Amino acid sequence: MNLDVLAGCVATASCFVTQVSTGLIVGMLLFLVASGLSLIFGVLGVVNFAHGVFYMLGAYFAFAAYEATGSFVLALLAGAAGAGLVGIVFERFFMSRVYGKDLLMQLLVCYAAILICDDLVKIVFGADYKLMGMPEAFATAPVEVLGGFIPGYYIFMVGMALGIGAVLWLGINRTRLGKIIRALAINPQMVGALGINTRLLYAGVFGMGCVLAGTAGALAAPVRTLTPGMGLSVLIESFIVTVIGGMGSIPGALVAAILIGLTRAFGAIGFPLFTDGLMFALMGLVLILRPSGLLGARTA
Amino acid sequence: MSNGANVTGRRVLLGGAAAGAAMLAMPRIAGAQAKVIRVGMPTILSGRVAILGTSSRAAVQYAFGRINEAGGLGGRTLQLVERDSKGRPDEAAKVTRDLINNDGCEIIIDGEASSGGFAVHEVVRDLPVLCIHTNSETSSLTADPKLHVKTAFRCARQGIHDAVAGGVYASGISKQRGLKRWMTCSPDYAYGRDNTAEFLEFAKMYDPAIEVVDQVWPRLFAPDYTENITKALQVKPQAMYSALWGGDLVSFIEQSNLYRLFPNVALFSSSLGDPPVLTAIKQLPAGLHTAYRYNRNYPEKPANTAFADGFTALAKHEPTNWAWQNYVAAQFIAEALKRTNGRTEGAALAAELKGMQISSGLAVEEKLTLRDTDHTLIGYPTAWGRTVPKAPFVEDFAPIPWSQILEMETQWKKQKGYA
Amino acid sequence: MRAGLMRDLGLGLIGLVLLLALPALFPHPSLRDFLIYVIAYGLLAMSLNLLVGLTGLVSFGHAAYFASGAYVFGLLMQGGAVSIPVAMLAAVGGTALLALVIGAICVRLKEIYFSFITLAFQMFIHSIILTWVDLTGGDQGLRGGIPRPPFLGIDLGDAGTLYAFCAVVFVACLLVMRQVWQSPFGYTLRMIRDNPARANFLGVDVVRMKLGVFVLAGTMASVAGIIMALFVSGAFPEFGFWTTSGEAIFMIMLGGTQVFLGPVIGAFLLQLLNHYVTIWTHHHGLVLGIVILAIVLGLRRGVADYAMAWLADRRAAAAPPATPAKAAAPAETKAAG
Amino acid sequence: MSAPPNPGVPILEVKGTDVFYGASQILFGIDLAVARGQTMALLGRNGAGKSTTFKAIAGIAPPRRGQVLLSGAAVSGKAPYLVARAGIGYVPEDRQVFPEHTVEDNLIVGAKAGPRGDRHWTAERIYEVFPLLAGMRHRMAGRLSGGEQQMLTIARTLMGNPDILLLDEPSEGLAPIIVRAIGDLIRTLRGMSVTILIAEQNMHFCLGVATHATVIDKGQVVYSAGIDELRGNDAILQRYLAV
Repeated sequence: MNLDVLAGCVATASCFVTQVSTGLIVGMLLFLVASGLSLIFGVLGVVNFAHGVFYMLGAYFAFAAYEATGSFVLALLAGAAGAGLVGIVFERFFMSRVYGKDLLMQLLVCYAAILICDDLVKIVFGADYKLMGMPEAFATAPVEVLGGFIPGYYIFMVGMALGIGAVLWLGINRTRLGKIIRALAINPQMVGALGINTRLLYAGVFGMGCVLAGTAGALAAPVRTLTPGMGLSVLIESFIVTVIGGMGSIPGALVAAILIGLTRAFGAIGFPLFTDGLMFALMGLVLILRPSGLLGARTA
Repeated sequence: MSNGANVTGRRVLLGGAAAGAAMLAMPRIAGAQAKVIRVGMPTILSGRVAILGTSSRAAVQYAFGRINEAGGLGGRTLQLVERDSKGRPDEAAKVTRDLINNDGCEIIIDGEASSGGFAVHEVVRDLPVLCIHTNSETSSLTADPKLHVKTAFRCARQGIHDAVAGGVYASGISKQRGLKRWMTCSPDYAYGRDNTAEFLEFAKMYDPAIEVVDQVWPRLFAPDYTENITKALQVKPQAMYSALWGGDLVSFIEQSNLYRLFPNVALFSSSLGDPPVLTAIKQLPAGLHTAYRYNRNYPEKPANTAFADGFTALAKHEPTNWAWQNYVAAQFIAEALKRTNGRTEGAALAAELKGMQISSGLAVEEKLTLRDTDHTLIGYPTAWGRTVPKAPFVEDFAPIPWSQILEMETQWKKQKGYA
Repeated sequence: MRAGLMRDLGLGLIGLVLLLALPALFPHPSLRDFLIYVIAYGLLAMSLNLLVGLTGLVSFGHAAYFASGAYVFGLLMQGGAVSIPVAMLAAVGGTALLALVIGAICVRLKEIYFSFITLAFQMFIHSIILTWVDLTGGDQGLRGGIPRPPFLGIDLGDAGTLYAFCAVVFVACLLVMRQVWQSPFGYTLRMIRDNPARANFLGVDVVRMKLGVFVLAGTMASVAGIIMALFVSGAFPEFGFWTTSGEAIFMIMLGGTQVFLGPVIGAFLLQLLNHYVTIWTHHHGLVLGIVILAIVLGLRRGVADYAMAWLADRRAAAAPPATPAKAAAPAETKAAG
Repeated sequence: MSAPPNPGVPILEVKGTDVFYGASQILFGIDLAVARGQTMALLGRNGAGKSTTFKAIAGIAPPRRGQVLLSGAAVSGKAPYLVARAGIGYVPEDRQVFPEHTVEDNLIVGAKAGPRGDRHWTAERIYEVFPLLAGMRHRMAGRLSGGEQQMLTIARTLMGNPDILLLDEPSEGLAPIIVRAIGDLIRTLRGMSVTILIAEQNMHFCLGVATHATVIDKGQVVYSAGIDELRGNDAILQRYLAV
């Protein structure tokens, strides 16, 4: 433990700015993945254990589109849309068949999806690691803020994630579709009786959750290595985020993701040997004290 | 344990294998009469480090292909049977047993990473066929006499050799440029910690002015290193050592680039000099220091270039460090089989391999040696070089003489109680 | 109850004789290897099914106890001070204590939250194994093999003896679990699974019952870990990784959760599948995934459960007027389902 | 409400409908017809099959035999949401409001064009007819009283501009004074020539609001007539409705 250094960092503007930005950088991609997970759980009541797959697919689709076109915008769109489409197919043909079945059935369908997709990615893209590369527009020196440094791409990435989060929140709370989706989470039969195609809506919501994961993957592709199976560690971390924030709560996912990000950022300064343990400990603590998470509505 | 008993044991096993092959409905021909010598390879062919297995497999296939095209060994051909352990040591133990007991493999090339390597090592203790470890760099596997297995060899770099070489090279640079404040960033598992500790031990020994101001230990296969990079920005070291490897190292360097870390900090990396890593990094900063892993231009010999071309044609990518190690292992096996006239008993092959020397384009000088005392490879390139942004990516290889490495290794063994 | 016990003992004995006879009839080492794997993973799956199938507690972290058994046993044997049976007892006892501490926290949570917290504890234990390199050897596992000194004239260094020993331990564990499965305790657990509110209303101390079965399942898993450690002569962090738990879950789903021996059948099928798929293709993820989908979406339950339901249907169709004996069969599956 | 295409044909017709739950049959050949502008009461004791009839019409419990016709076109066999879009506005029992939505958001979720694209009902129009809801449009629906929730569910379904409104036990569990208010509301809707089918045990309530009545017992139709005729038929009232 290194509390003096930690205190010193918090007291120094440059260190504080850099580490807070680090927390956001680490946290915001997690937030995107976790919010998709949370959305799906909140509305459909299923845990998408295959969520990491869509993060991976988003990254690989973006990589392929960038290789083909050289356009970063197209790469982002390809990552998001590709993951969403695969998500809809997965929901329609597989996941929807185990709704209302026990948890283990859902777990196994997702496990199968992970195995199949990891292998398919290996067959199509090869086993070696890939990197998309930084688009020209972001090949600039890091921006200096109060003596701390923040890379331009990360400012863009955090901005994108926050923007998507805001649009998601507004969409769910302010639009008619969002209101229908929230109603769907509570009473699907009633929503159907009001003339709304609930099956289509389920597929759409599942696809939307996958779009969020895919966007995160596409945003990560310029800075993180692409390998078959890359979704796993992200899946585990986003699970921790979802559990801490509250399953089904998107603001909860945001709070928890930032919390985890800051824990990692300042943990690296203060408790360098225990940052990972800290995450699990936090999750354990939340589960024991408040099983439904910080902002979760459902009682456990 | 007499050799005779071992041989009888083998016969029983093989007889069993023949009977069992019928039972398990797998029409495989086993036994010494077969025209084909089957060589089994447990390795990792799925998941994040699948390239370890795929490039190991391609290298052996390339080597066997060349041997078989040239008429095989006295009319007998070599065949590789590989199995995926998925990176799980218990699975590695199981598939190794299966390869021997079930598929009639008479020789094992252990293409596992370290943890699986130790598991395979224990299987070979039980079922004494010839085994060559090709990917485990953990020193104790062969250096620790308590772990010694008579028919097991290592044809791979060894941690302690690299540590000495790294220490010699890094201390030279640090003295020259006055790099006193060091930081490390290595993956948090046994290899990462051992490798880092050994590197620092020798670097400090050669340059006592070196001071380690901080150490960070990201998780193995972590997707993001930003908190470690920004920590380095706070600590402001002059030099940094990293034992990160593979895709993790690629992520780490690209993410560091965003912060413009390396113009200000001299990076010393144990694993950067591997072609897949170098080619995956889109913006490779110039002047990073890296240990040699593999390079088509070093050692500068036609045989090395031919290997690089041949392997690339088969595998569709440049050779990896794992590739040359497996290629060399296949060559050692072929040579040993030649000398035994095709006898595949573990003890007979081991007797030949002890101290065997072969001429190789991959040797830093003329020959590669499987040292008889501890069954491990020496004479391979242990150089350090500096990166350049375009192919060949690493230049100015500075070899570290083997005499110096061997001297330090002896001292290290004494200190560890290994010798 | 007595008659049932005698019948179970008899069946156990027949099973044991079969297990011992198989390698004797087909003296092929790889068959023995295969069966030991089925025994170790079958026992792990059986113990997990005490939680999943019997009590309705879906644990994602059961491999923690498998690993704990393997590591404690391996470390004690490498220490060299104790004999194999003593080390086994200590490993089982130690794991029981571990399961008691973890279980006391976990069983208070319900449904998916129980699953998550068991997963969290498992990951925590896995990261301890990885980071406490001095004790555990970190990612490289316990190195140098686990010694198997002879005890009471039994030499486990001999592969045949080792196999026979594992088979005996396995059958003994099955008998213990069978007694629990059939006991009033077992029926209380089923009631907790089907209707916890009612169980609570009837004065059942739900938390204590759950904790009891949690500890029992943990100890049985540790025995499986010990068998594995004995066989591969080592212990590895992967024993305690989520993938091992996942595989155990897959085995019980494959075999069935409601038939007592379902998980063993699942373990057998998965080992068989793994064995052949890894031989014939390197895309075993693809193949295994498709098989899983076929079973989950096609059969919609484990193979043994499916077969039992099919049998029950046939019997019901064949004999509509329910004689007492015939009526008992569907009633039993009903109680189990 | 704009006129349905075939003025001569009943808006809703149920013909010889059998419904099963698993192996047990609940409805036996139900026949029922509701003409435009009628307020038909479906009367019967608890368990007589009223709710099941509604579910059969709404597509939630699809009939094994028989047909449900809306303005002469079959809707049976369609998914519930398609039945709703065809013009059947089903208000289930138990006042299933979305408790964490505001009153207005409940209405917004229910809003859709009618089967011929008409948007007769808007939130503003609803607030005119249901002045009580106007004052609490931003309140969470879960905080409303039972009667208010019942009004909200009716209003929410009206927002979908249905050709016919199916009310399942609207008075159940409400205080008499609230029941009266609901009755007033139904009469208001009747006055606006909304076609309504209402299932009830509370005969007095029905006698006050309905124009026609059908009585079912043990899953079969036993009586069907104008409301005045039923009022005079003591035998039926005694036998099936046990007042």
